[in-house]
Amino acid sequence: MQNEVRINSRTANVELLGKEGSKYRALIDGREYEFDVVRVEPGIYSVLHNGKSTNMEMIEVGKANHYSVKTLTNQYEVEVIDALTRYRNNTKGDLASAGNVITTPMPGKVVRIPVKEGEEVEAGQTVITISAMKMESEYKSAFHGTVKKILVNEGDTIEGHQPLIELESLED
Amino acid sequence: MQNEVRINSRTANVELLGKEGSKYRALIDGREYEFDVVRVEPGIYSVLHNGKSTNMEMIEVGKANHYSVKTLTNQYEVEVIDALTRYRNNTKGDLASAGNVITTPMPGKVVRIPVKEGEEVEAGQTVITISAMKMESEYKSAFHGTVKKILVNEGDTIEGHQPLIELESLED
Amino acid sequence: MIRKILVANRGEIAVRVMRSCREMGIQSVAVFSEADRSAMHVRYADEACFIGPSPSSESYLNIDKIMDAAVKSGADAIHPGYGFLSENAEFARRVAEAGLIFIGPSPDAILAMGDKLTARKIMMDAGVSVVPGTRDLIEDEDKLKETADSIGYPIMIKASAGGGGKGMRLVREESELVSSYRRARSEAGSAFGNDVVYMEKYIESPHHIEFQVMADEHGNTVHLFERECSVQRRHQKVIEETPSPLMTPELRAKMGEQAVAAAQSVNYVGAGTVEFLVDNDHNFYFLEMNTRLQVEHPITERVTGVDLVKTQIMVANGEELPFKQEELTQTGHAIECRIYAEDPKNNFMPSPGLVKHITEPLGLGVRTDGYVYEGYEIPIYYDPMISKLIVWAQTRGEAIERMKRALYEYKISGVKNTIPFLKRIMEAEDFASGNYDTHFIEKNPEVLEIPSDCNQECEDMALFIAYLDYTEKMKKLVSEPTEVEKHASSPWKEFARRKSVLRL
Amino acid sequence: MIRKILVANRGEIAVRVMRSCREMGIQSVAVFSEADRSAMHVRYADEACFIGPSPSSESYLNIDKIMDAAVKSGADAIHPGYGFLSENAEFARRVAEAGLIFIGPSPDAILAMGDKLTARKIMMDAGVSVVPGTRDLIEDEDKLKETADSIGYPIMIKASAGGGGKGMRLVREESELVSSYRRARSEAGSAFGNDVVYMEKYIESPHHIEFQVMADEHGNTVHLFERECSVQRRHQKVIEETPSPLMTPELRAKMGEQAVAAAQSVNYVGAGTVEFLVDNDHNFYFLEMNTRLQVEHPITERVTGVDLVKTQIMVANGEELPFKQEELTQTGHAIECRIYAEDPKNNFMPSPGLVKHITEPLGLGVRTDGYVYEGYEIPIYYDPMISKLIVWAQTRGEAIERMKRALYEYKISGVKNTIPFLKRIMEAEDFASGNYDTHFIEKNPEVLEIPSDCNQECEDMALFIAYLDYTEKMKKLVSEPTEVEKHASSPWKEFARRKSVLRL
Repeated sequence: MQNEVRINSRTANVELLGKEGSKYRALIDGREYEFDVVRVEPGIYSVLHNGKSTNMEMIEVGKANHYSVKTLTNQYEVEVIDALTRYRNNTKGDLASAGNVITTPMPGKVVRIPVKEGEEVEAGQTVITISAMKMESEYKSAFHGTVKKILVNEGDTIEGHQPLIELESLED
Repeated sequence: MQNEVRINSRTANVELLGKEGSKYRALIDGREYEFDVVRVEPGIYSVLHNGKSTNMEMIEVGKANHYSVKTLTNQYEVEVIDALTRYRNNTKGDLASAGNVITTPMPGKVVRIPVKEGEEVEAGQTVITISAMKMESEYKSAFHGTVKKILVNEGDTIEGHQPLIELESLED
Repeated sequence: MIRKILVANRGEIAVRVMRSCREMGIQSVAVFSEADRSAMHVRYADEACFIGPSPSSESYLNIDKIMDAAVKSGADAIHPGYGFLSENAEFARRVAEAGLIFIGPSPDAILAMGDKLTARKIMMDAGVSVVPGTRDLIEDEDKLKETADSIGYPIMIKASAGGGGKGMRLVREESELVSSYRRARSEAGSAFGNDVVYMEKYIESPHHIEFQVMADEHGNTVHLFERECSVQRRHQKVIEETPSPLMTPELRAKMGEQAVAAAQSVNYVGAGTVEFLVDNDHNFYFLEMNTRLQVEHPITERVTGVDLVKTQIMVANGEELPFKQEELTQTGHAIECRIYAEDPKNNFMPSPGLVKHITEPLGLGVRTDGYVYEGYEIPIYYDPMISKLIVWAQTRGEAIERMKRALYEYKISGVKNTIPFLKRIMEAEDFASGNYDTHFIEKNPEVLEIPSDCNQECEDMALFIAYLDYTEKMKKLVSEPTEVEKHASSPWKEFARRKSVLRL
Repeated sequence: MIRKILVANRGEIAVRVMRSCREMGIQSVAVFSEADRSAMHVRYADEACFIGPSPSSESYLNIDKIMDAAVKSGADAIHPGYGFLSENAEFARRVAEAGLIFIGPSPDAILAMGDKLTARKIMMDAGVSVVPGTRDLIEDEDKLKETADSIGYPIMIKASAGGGGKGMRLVREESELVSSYRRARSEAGSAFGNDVVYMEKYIESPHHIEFQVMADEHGNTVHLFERECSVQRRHQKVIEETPSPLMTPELRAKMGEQAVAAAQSVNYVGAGTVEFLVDNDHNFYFLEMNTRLQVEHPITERVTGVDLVKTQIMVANGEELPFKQEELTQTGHAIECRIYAEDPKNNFMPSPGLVKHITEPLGLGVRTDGYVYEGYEIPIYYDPMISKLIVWAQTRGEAIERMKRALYEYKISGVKNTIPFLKRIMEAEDFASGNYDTHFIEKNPEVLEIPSDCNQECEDMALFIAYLDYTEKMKKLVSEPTEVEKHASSPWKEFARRKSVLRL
């Protein structure tokens, strides 16, 4: 079974050719590899490849198939696009598409919502201010549009990646 | 619901009277307590009682209702005897009762089995030698009896608490 | 004799203080807000007392609640840590009034040093060199120009009640003078409720060097050498080291002497820090005195061997300092890195949340002072500092290599953190050579660029492991019914099924 | 110039060596057996090479396999750690023959010190004091009595090839002499393939004190002071400290001088340890020399500031020692506790298995050298040592308090371990006073009794938490079908169901 995996902007083809104990043979974009892979702690893998020892940490971000992969010096965003993802992409297509919903990457507290539902906002206008760890961050609209829905109240404690405000573009 | 909990040789009656957030009211052998209990890590609890802060670790040993409880300085064996245990005790009663089956507390490797199935053994006679971490330990029969079943072979790697040899007493 | 100390703080410093209490056989009492029931300082303490809702203003900054907790727990002393109420003279007074020992200086010393203009005047009288500028507040706009000319541009207008970079205005030329003055006053008024401002010469590219002082009630005051704190981001210290690469024995002696004089001028008792600005020509100027333990105190502990918290407690107990100036030595080199729950790739956005996994660096010459643990959720209400990593080695070069090794070993996942940024600083040429001042980060913008130079092979490996992890997860979920079937035949399920029948 | 080191070991010492490699910018190569694929040293190294089945004899003790790994990986040096092949002269020779650097002394030095009688003779010639006794092997039974009389009872008959307490016979009176001699010979013959024995005076209740030595190829040999290793259980060191409570500056100077002479007598190069027996009257006798790094080397590192592994590598590189004897100082006090996966409540039964949870002690003055991590399964094949906990403080008293604090913080669950036993030793009167010798544990049997003095309230709490944990577990299991139902409506389950239909 072939799978597509996206790392940063690159999309690669991954095929598992065989497995023997902890040794995996894989074809990645036509290159054949033999990796010795052991999961040593939850989400942490020890990989031996051509004698080199590497540790990789897989941190699930938001969705099951989205990872932040940490290596010694770097961190990458990886998305596994397998049959399930394709299946879902084919059957569903609506649900608040990205860009129109304001979310924050981190948990925090809603300090101010200077807009109302139905209000028209300019590109760059602040629609919500979030405080976390004594620092306030302002989130702005990316376009000229209207405030469709406000999903939280001032003073609310919010999770990371939680939808806060839905906007509707008036641009085209 | 009342429950019996055994700690070392003492069996106590535990009744949960109420719960509010992390605060539990409990009746233990007639004494009423209010504990503030939070599970901070898997199996690790922070307990506040009359202002005192205590950490307790619950280590499951063998069975779900058997614990080794670690406090700051001590370690206790605790067994929860609830309805299920009573139910099981009532419906089942056979299955290799303790004493007749040789097991080890720790994983290791079988070095020698100097007895054969059907052989008669004296009390104190070594029936199996186990090696773990460069140290050999001899396990002896507690009574005069016969070797009923040998469940492992020399050279086998064994788990802790795994049945190794079944003995049958000839004493009465 | 102190037997039980309430630690009016949270996070790493609360745990730090309790460690020394434990070593001294002193009971420790933690206080905690709603967000902190499962925090490490509550777990570590002998006793713990709830003091209110999560926002600091309703708990850690609420003097009444802390005093209640102290009385209720029977503590005989209070250690304020740093931040929160540690430099609040009113709090120190209230503690004393309740008959408890405040582990810190007198309310008067806190007040004197808390007002910058007052402190400046006291220092001038004590012969401590301050940044050239005004001695008094400036009230007359007409004299502004004259005063500025006498100091020489560029100048800095500062709020007397300010601190930590707030309420300051840099004036490079005369044309900006009046408007800057007015804005500074109005800003200070609204921020601190006190619009007193004064004027200082602006020191270009200074070094920020501070001296640790320690004084007892018997008139003994010593310094425990310097800490170089010039690596700062937005006026926040990031890395500290001792000795300072800029220091010479002569300069150290002179600065140390003035630090002691500064402390003595306010009859200081306890641990304090005298901060100086130093230029490349070794001119130095008193900046301010922090009347508490500093975040970066461990590097001083490492090179001197002195446990500063224990010494604070001894002094609070009325004992004499256990060392004289000439008995103190500075051995080897220590560096501290502060690790924050902030995303260095996203403009240092705070990153509270669940700590999924943590591996602390261990081995020779490494100390970690932290408070988070696996499964702990870093709250959104408080400071984003996760921990402090301190290394020691015989030489500065070895200490940098050791810090790199320790940062390599340090793994925190779940929350974004500044470890990659700290690694970049350790690799910077200017840091390695010791040739840096408070403009280090502006001058070395490359430290802000966290590299993403994974070669193809490394990328391929990363995406293969992600694929593998995902596939395993999927298998587990899809095959779960089988797992359940297995469970179902266990006595558990049997019990569950029979439970309703038997009505146990 | 060494650029890549293969570490022919596992466990904490392999990680320890790799830490210094990393700080020096040297690549490290791990070797691992079947049981060790997920061991920390494999994860820590830059490269890792499989060398065979789990039993040491087929992997870590197999010279051919290690040499293969070294050649394959392109290592230019091998660090043997301690144990395994570290004192194997044949291995040292093979490494040199392959053109690689053996980080340790010459095969000749290893051989000379490996045979006790040879070492004894060399020491006598070098003027190092040895335990009174025979210079040569005893072959003539008729001369036994005469020799024993000249030494004076009690005497010890020892196997020349022995070590670690094996092949020794204590003779308290003449009647036991001949039979003991015969048994010692036959035991030595079957145990070591060499039945040479000799006779020594038996020192009653000695102190076991060792000196760290370090020598380069250029004729420089220094010692790095002593380590007191008298707290032993069955000839296994449990706790070490430096300075020794028994030591005086005069004794230290004399013993240090003889330790250096001992090393020089075999042209020693690298790190080594000269072990002495010392009686209460400060008479001391050469016992043996260990031609490798010791388990307890970190306490020396802590009081001297010297990284011994780095120094080993520098010396192996042909460099001169970076310090002279007079530049070395011993500052403060360091103690090491060895933590074993053994059950102190059950006669120190080994306790391999899964480490469920681990919390290392942190903060001021604490160093941990370990290798296990959460989720790691300690294998049954190797040494049960989990880690070494090292503390430093300005005084011995403070170091003991700090060790207690660190032991309090150290939590390892899943495997039984000796932390409770170590806590008991720290509380023992004789340890606190420093008044102990190698019979410490026999004289203080209470350290073996781990207390179980939980009062009723503490018991009630323990059983309530157990009840709570159990109830939660039960609820989870019993309600699992609901969990699954929830899953079933997720896209996962939907996918699983459709999968067979769609034949993806």
